[in-house]
Amino acid sequence: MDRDEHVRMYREMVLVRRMEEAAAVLYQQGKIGGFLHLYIGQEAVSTGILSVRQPQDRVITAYRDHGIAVSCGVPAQAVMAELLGKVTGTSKGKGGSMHLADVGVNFWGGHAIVGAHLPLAAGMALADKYRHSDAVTLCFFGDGATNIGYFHESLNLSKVWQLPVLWICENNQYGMGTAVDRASAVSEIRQKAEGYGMANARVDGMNVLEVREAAEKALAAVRQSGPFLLEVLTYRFRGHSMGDPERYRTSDEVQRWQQDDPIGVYRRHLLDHKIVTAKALDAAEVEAEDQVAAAVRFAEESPEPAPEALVADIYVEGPVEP
Amino acid sequence: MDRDEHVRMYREMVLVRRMEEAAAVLYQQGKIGGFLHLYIGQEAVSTGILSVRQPQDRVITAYRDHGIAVSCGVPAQAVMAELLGKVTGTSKGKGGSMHLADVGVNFWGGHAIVGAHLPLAAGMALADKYRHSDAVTLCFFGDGATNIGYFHESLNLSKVWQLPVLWICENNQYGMGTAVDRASAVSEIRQKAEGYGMANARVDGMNVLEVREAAEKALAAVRQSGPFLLEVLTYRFRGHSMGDPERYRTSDEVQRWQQDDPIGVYRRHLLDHKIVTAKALDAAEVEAEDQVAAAVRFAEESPEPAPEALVADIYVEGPVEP
Amino acid sequence: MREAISQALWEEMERDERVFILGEEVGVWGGTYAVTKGFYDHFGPERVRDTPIAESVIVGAANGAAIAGLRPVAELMTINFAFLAMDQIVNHSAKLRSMFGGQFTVPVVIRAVGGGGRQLGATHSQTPDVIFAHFPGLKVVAPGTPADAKGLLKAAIRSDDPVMYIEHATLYQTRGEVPDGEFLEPIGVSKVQRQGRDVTIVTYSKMLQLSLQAAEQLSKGGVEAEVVDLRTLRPLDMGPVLDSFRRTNRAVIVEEGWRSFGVGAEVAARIYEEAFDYVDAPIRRVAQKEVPLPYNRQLEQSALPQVEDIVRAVREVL
Amino acid sequence: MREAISQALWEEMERDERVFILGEEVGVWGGTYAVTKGFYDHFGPERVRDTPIAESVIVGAANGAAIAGLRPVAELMTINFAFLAMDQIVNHSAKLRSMFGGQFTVPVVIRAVGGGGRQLGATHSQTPDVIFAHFPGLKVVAPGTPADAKGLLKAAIRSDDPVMYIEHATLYQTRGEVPDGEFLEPIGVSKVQRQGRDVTIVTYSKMLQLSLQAAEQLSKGGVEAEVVDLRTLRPLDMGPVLDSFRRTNRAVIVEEGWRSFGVGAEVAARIYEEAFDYVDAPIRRVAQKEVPLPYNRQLEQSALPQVEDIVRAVREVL
Ligand SMILES: Cc1ncc(C[n+]2csc(CCOP(=O)(O)OP(=O)(O)O)c2C)c(N)n1
Ligand SMILES: Cc1ncc(C[n+]2csc(CCOP(=O)(O)OP(=O)(O)O)c2C)c(N)n1
Ligand SMILES: [Mg+2]
Ligand SMILES: [Mg+2]
Repeated sequence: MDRDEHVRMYREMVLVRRMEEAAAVLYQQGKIGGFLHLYIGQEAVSTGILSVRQPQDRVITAYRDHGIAVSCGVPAQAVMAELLGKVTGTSKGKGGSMHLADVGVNFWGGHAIVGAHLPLAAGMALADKYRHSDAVTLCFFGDGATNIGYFHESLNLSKVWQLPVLWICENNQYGMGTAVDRASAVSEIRQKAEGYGMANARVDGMNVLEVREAAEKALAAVRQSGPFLLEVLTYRFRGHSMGDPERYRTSDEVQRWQQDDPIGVYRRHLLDHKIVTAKALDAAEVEAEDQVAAAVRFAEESPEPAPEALVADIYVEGPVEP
Repeated sequence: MDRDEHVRMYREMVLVRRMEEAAAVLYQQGKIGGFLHLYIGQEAVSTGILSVRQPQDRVITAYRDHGIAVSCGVPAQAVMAELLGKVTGTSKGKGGSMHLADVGVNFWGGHAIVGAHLPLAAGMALADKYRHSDAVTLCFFGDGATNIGYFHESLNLSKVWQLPVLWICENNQYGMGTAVDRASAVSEIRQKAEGYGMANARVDGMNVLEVREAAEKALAAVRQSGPFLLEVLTYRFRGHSMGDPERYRTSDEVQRWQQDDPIGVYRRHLLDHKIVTAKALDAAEVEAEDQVAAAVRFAEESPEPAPEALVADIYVEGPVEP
Repeated sequence: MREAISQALWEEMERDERVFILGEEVGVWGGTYAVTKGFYDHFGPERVRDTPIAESVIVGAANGAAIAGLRPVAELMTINFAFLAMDQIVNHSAKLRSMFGGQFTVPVVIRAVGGGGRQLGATHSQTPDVIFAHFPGLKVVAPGTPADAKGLLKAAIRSDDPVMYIEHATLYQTRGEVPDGEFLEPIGVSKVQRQGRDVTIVTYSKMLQLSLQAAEQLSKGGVEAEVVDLRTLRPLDMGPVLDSFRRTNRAVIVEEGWRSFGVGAEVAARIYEEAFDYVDAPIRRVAQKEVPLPYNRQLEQSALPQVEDIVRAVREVL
Repeated sequence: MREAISQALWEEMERDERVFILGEEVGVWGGTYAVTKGFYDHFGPERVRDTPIAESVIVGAANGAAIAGLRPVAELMTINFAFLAMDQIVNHSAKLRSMFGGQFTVPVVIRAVGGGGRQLGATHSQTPDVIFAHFPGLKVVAPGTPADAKGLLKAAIRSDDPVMYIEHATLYQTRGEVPDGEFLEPIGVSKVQRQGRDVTIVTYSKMLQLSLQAAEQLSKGGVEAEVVDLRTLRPLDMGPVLDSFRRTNRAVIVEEGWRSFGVGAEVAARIYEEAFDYVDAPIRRVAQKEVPLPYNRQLEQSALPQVEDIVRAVREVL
């Protein structure tokens, strides 16, 4: 792995972090509405995993989708514009934070119903297999999502039909305010794979290089022999969404995890091993910050959707009003 | 286990067998409508397991419910009357074959939506635990039902909440025409329990004494330490329901299994070990046959529900038509 | 009608490699209602896929395959099981396209057979068509004749929009002319299935057959009923209904499902809204009694709309 | 209104040991909308149960506990997730009792909050109340004032029938007199919330508030609207609606959900059926545009019924 790739990954993680910090501010200012689920603390997961996916591989996730969108190659400005509900957003302002998508880079969203995108992932993988493509579908979901029926039906089907899906559980310890052990019969999510005789692994999600390595192995396994469940241990530093009272955890706990801030961990690693100079990393940070500033400007200056947009893109054929 | 209990169990299995043979005839005569799912071949499961349940233990199953109803103590005549849609039936003729129930003997049905009664079982067990009763809920379901979301959500919840449920999978090798391996990621259903860290076992369902012993252990385990998944290997000798073309299996396969007919196996065992005399067993068979004949007579002579029954028992309070 | 549906599926699979079928017992068994009999042997296990009993992943995987460019036909063994896939149908099939600003299409067909009258009990005898028609983003089709069954299914499979295609279990035996080969009927177009000057009967699916029988009976008494078949519930084509009503000034709406919040309510409301000055008598609705259907044959039949109920309702509006 | 609902739950749990709450985030978090804040500490984890994210077992376990003699209040975080529990709601809560010949009751309450207008996007902004009201066996309640919210919830919890209790997310802030302590409102009884002689506005839930505002505006112009609040969708009490209509001879029906196959259709059809001779003008419906709600604020608002839409509709029927 060469130096430039390290810098690129570091820049990407900082970009996601700064972009979401900016989003939080815009939310407080009332410029972003609805729900806003920040990825802050989990950046190593999307960056590490997506640094090794192939262009033909499809990606799909839940509503906590900003980081994954950016790691898929969605421009920060298109993300920011969507958050502001502008016509220049990834979904023309119709989807919002929870529904980013850009099929141009094979990012299929951004889905707000917990677990509902797992069957979609199975179906996309089925389509690729049907066409004898070697593409893999990477499906991200949370620990809380593993307790819903969709998880069971999708993992079982993917194994029975040998579908090329990499199931990725971002175990950030909580589903909203519910700790894993209060909602799941097993503490290790990867153990659920055993009920399907499915290959699986568990990795530290605060270390981007370990995540990357685990993803590389897992993707190879999927291309070779079918579905795989990868559990990534991570943590969200912010509330579940904006305005979370956070009664379910202590600030001590949060601070303990923040010592493993994936960006800090990575920076230390790159410096300690003299892989990249501090100067280069600082430059990357400045670049990222400029990108965010530009993205915010772009989003703010972009136009609102026209009133007619209300009835657009619903049906391909025929009227909207019956 | 004393001789009388052996005779009782043998009689019960023969009763279920003859009762369903009679039902098949009545179906051909058009006296029974809708679907009719016969239990023939699986009698050792209900008789073996329910021979060791306590009166306070609740029982619930799917639509293949005739044998389980009888083993719970529902009179054959009430079953037969329900099959004929008579007001003297377990459900006043409103439920039919798939919806037998008699809460008087703690038999809670008879449910036609695959998997949907598993959450009901979890809820009943929750109610018992809530009231500090030591009752266990015995929930029967098929192999096909283990692939639906309900199975996952219910087993997970039962483990997280330590609910007193004995989950019993009657693995009769097929869900309609779909062999276990064509629908389930694992061939051994009991393996699914590992995804929930749940105690489990697998037993030969053609041998009523082995089933009984396994059930005794499993029930003790539930009362002691929470939910348990018991897989019972069995086979249905008849089609899924009346009028099944049976394209999915060979008659050889069926015949091979019929050599292990649970009634034949039990009879040989009782005779070989001189536990019961042939005379006593024959007498039991005659008794069973008389009971079935009486049940059919009772059902045929029972009245149809009155027209007003249509709007009865829907709401406790208030009108039916809005 | 079974053959008509079967033919449409077969022809579309022959025509378009991207079309495939998934569902419970569609393959080896040949379809619980024998609609896909012979398909598994001819098209093979890749294109005729037996699934586990897991409705939400059946429809969900179909949605996923559809956005990825295939044209899945998902079969729900009965519409009663659609409730287990409800989230995929109304939150995903119906919304995926618009929610992402039209980046992709969702060309999925969800086949589901419904209807009462076979003593299957409360959970297995429903006709809940109306609740699916309530959701914008979906198209809901429910043919009442073999020809329409074929033409509409072919159109549904070729449509780039998600289509819920509702069959009726007691119509499979219905006979009727079916043009073979290339024959399509447009989705969203109602059709006059019988002409008459005295009263307009608006109906669809199984109730079309009963309505036609009622019309024949009435005709003996000199009353000529015009029977308009909606065929599609969403988008709802009121044109032919209103044209007919403006001539007859009287209407009876017939559906198999429950009356309250049913199809008839919408159709009646629309007639009053759009042809108020032509109304000579209160519009009547014939529908199912407001009860979960019981198993007992007499009780079940007493809850379902019968030909006599239609005849009586027509007499009331005359 | 939040306090009213909270109070009702609290009082009923104090009154009856068998009443308990289960749902996502009802405990430690205190309820996503803070309705059960403080309950976990006071009643403890046995009676205020945080569940996994698994709607179908939440409602299913509630059904099971109900037939076994408890009185569960299952909370669905939003009504949009009720689609994942659809089978338990319409096939089990609604049918278990009659299907088994009345051997047991199903005293379950399913609380679900719905409504649009908060920029939550297509899947999280729905008002699908009507589809639940379509199913016999269920009772469906949707209060529009704090007092009714309390009285109806207490009645729902004490009812031996399954009740779907629908709240509106943007009503929680609504203030209003709430009798404390023992105060019940009957399920299945509509109520005149404002008297007027010129036109009848029929509505419920959030739209009651907008309708009352519209009535105030109209009153300035000398038009006195009577506002009838359905409060319960099943069983639907048309009495007060018809009494009012027979005096005003004009009606506008206002609902937040989509127009097609909505609540307004049924109410309009019933008025025409039962008060045909009193109709002076076509009844108008005000409802949501037929689109999945978009995230963008202006677009979303343009799809939702506004006070001006109600005022305009009233002017049209006068
Ligand atoms: C079916 C469904 N139920 C409930 C919700 C509300 N909800 C949104 S996010 C969430 C928690 C999900 O937790 P997890 O899967 O761990 O993902 P995380 O938020 O931790 O990334 C819940 C309950 C929903 N969106 N969909
Ligand atoms: C949710 C649902 N999907 C489909 C069906 C149709 N169906 C009835 S029984 C059955 C097979 C069930 O197989 P299994 O669980 O193994 O039970 P068995 O019939 O073998 O006893 C199917 C698919 C149903 N009743 N409910
Ligand atoms: Mg989580
Ligand atoms: Mg089976």
